[in-house]
Amino acid sequence: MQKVFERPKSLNDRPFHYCPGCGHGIVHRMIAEAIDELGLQDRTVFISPVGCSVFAYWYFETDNVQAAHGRAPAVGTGIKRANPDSIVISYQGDGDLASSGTAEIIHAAARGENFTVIFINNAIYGMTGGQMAPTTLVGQATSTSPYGRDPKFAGYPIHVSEMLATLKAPRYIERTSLNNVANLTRTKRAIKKALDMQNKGEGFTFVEVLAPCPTNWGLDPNESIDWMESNLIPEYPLGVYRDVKTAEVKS
Amino acid sequence: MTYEIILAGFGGQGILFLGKMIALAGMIDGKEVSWIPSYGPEMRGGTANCSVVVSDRRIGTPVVTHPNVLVAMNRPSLEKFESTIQPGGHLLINKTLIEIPHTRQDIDVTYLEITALAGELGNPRLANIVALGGLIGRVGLVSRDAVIEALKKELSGKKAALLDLNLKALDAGQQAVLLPA
Amino acid sequence: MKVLMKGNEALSEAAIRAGATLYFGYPITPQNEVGEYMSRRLPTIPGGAYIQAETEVASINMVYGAVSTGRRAMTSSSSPGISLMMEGISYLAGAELPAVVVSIMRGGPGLGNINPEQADYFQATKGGGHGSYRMIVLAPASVQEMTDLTVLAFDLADKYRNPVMVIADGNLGQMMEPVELKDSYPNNYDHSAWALTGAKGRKGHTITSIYLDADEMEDYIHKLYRKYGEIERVETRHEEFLTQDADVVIVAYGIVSRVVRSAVELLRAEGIKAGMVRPITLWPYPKAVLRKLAETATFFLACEMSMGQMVEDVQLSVEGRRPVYFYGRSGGNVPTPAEVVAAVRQRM
Amino acid sequence: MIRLGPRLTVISGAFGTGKTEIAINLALQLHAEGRDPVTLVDLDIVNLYFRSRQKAYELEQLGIRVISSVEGMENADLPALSPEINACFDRKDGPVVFDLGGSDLGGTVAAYLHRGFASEPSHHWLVVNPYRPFNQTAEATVEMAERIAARARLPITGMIANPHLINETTPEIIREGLARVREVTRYPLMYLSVMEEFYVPGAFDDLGVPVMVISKQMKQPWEPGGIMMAGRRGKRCP
Repeated sequence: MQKVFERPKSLNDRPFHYCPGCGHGIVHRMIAEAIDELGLQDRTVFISPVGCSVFAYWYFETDNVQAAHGRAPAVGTGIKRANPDSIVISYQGDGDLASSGTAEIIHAAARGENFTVIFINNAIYGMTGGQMAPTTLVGQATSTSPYGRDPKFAGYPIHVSEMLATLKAPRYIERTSLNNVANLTRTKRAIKKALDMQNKGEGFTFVEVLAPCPTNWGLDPNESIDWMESNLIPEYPLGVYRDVKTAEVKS
Repeated sequence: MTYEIILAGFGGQGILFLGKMIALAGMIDGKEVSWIPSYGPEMRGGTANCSVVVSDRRIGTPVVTHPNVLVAMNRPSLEKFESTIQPGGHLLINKTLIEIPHTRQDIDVTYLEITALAGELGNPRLANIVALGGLIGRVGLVSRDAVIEALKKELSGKKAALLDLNLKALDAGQQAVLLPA
Repeated sequence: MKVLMKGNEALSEAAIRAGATLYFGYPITPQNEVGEYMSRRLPTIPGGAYIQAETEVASINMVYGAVSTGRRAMTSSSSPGISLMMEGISYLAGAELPAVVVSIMRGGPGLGNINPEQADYFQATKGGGHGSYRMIVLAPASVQEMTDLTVLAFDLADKYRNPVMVIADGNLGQMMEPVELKDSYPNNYDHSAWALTGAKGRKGHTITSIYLDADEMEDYIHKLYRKYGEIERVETRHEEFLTQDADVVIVAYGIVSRVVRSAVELLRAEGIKAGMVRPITLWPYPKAVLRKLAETATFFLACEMSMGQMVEDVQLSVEGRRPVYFYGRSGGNVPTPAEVVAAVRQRM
Repeated sequence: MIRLGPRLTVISGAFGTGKTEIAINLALQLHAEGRDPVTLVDLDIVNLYFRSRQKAYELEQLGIRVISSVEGMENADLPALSPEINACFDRKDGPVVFDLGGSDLGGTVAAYLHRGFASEPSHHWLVVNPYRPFNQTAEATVEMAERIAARARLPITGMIANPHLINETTPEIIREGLARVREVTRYPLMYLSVMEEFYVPGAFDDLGVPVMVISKQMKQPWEPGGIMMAGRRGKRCP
């Protein structure tokens, strides 16, 4: 009998702590698969952020470090500069990356740090109880925008991939989504591509993954997918935002 | 003997370099030395001053408040620091830029055309080295040999071409104070 | 052979020779020479890296990342910048990572000015960051000590897996004195048991400071405090000057101790039996020495370039046995020996 | 004593109205009445302090099932909802009390389970303490209640009046508070809850509402038997 569902070597057998229907577990598995397929397990240093994935290090059979809120790209810079041979993966959510750590992500990208950032965007704060995120949609109700995000007071969502794509140093930036099988495949491909580029020393790679948070959205997992398709993806269009070799930029 | 020196003037007169040369020469002479700039915003234009201590013994405070040697390269420096000189101390005045006389009667005062002498050598920026010549001629402070070695050390590589001119400036200052006024 | 160096340059060169060839920092006066020096030297050293970070917050976290690989790394800043690093310092302490932070104090609070002060004593020794932690704090008083204590800082950081701060005021950063440096300093610490170097042929290593369970967290904090207790026992350092028969003990650290040394000599010339204790480690503080001198001295005078911060540790050490007075200047003013003499005479 | 129609009871309310006390007491009374197996589901992902899960150890000793986060995550400020929560809809074996987090955002988590709630009838009882913010007037109470109901996607079916000022509670405070809760006419009043220290048998018989006598569960750490944030080892104040 053929085994169709095998646990990646880079992932241990500890059950995920995530709520049912959450996107983190899926992306963890994809990262682990990509690490395995590229043979990077024994060089990888995985950075866990602050957010629901604060304990991501429980699951990865690699070296792991936990970083302060928003600081993962700075920590990654330190690791990579100290040991350029390591494969550094910074895994961050929207509060961590697009709010507290805005400076860190922009400058790591601007320096073209040769590591990979996986950015999980679910438009809400999962960890602290469903508060407004910088990526929360206009009109979206959260525990700190109970009447819906009002741009008059709370401004508009930040489009991180688009913003980073204005910089010259990044090698590769893509936004994907977990809403259907085709997009799951694309996400996996993007993560693997990013890690492969890092392995070849090509520079800063960034994959933004639109992911469901049924618990804090107040939706069941199926409805969450519908909400992603009707609200989240229209606000954050999927696609490759940058795929340029540094050499091509130099002029 | 402990020399507690304040060097004061405009930014751009090479005050900090002058201090460094004294400290370096003192070190070559085998003395204890310290050099500390007033590194405040006045460094960026306006006045600049630094404290240098050259001593036979372990140096206490490196920040000089009552010098026994003051070099005043411009008028505000003289006005600001003259009253702080220890009785019996030395004052070197840049006569070219300071048109007012000194007031203290209990100190040894030397007037020297520092900026003019530097100008005669073709570069007013040599004023600091002219002053250094004046100091070793009048006060002693550090040995001439040590100063020359310090200048050689500092003016090496690309700056080596400047050494001759600096040595000339040193001589000019030293000889001028030895001439009868 | 001795060379004439600025304090900031000297500590930078010492760090490099101690093997700290990774530097992350952000410009702020009066410690800019450190970054400038490092940016010139490190790119020429194999494996060396210099990064001008976007903020001090990023600098300290780059250090956190770099030292988690087991290599030596450092950052430096001045008062407002050190404030921004406090989060990261707490994380370093929590994750038990060795790192060296240099603090060249300036005037404050707020933007203050760039003049020298010693008003970040509390920040350095009493926490500053969050949580139950301690940081070893070393206070040099000369340019030579800027180098020696920087080398020591790396050793202590590695020995105890703890952040160590070298704290000085703007004067010490800016002043030049002759220094003697060794070509290199030994670094014999083996971090292979925890460093993040890739999990080749071993189980993965994890660096974190999270302990969810109250009891686990408490056990961990107790473990840290056993370490801190050991540091207090073994690593407390100080210097005494003419204290043996002293009626008046003046306590001062860093640049002020230089002023006080001159003042003690002036007082002795007047027949006043004065002496000085100079704490070299601000944490752990040389409490026992002061406690012992309280048996024979008449009174203590703490002298600082602040409105009185270390004086509280003098009071704690003396335990109320003798009066403890304070003399301080701030704003960038350095106390003069004459002022210190006057402050002592006033209390006689 | 407990008038239980549907098997499922959701307890909600504004922050700090006493939801958790009521939910635990309800579970304890159901257990005391022998309606086992009793399950208490802590859906509070809003605030880490004073949650039912902190009593999990003691409740489980009594045989009450407590479901909250994924095992080991009880002390984390993460939702980490246990997949086991869905199981309590499937295994129709006894009463289930759901302790929602405070206010409308607490309600959000129930919405995530709306398919389960759609599968069988349930109570949704609102705890009202008129001495708390957002409960001080009938309008404010209704506004908050409707937000909770909308976010939870579960209409409110009744109220539990829980008028108290903790240790400063008096019979007058209870009576006056109850009168203010009665100004909310939109939902039927199911119970008046009274802390056992302030309960005198017969004293509230004239009020025309069943009295639920509750014992304080969520005690401050300095009170005897107080709750520590100890989680797994269930440490108690000595």
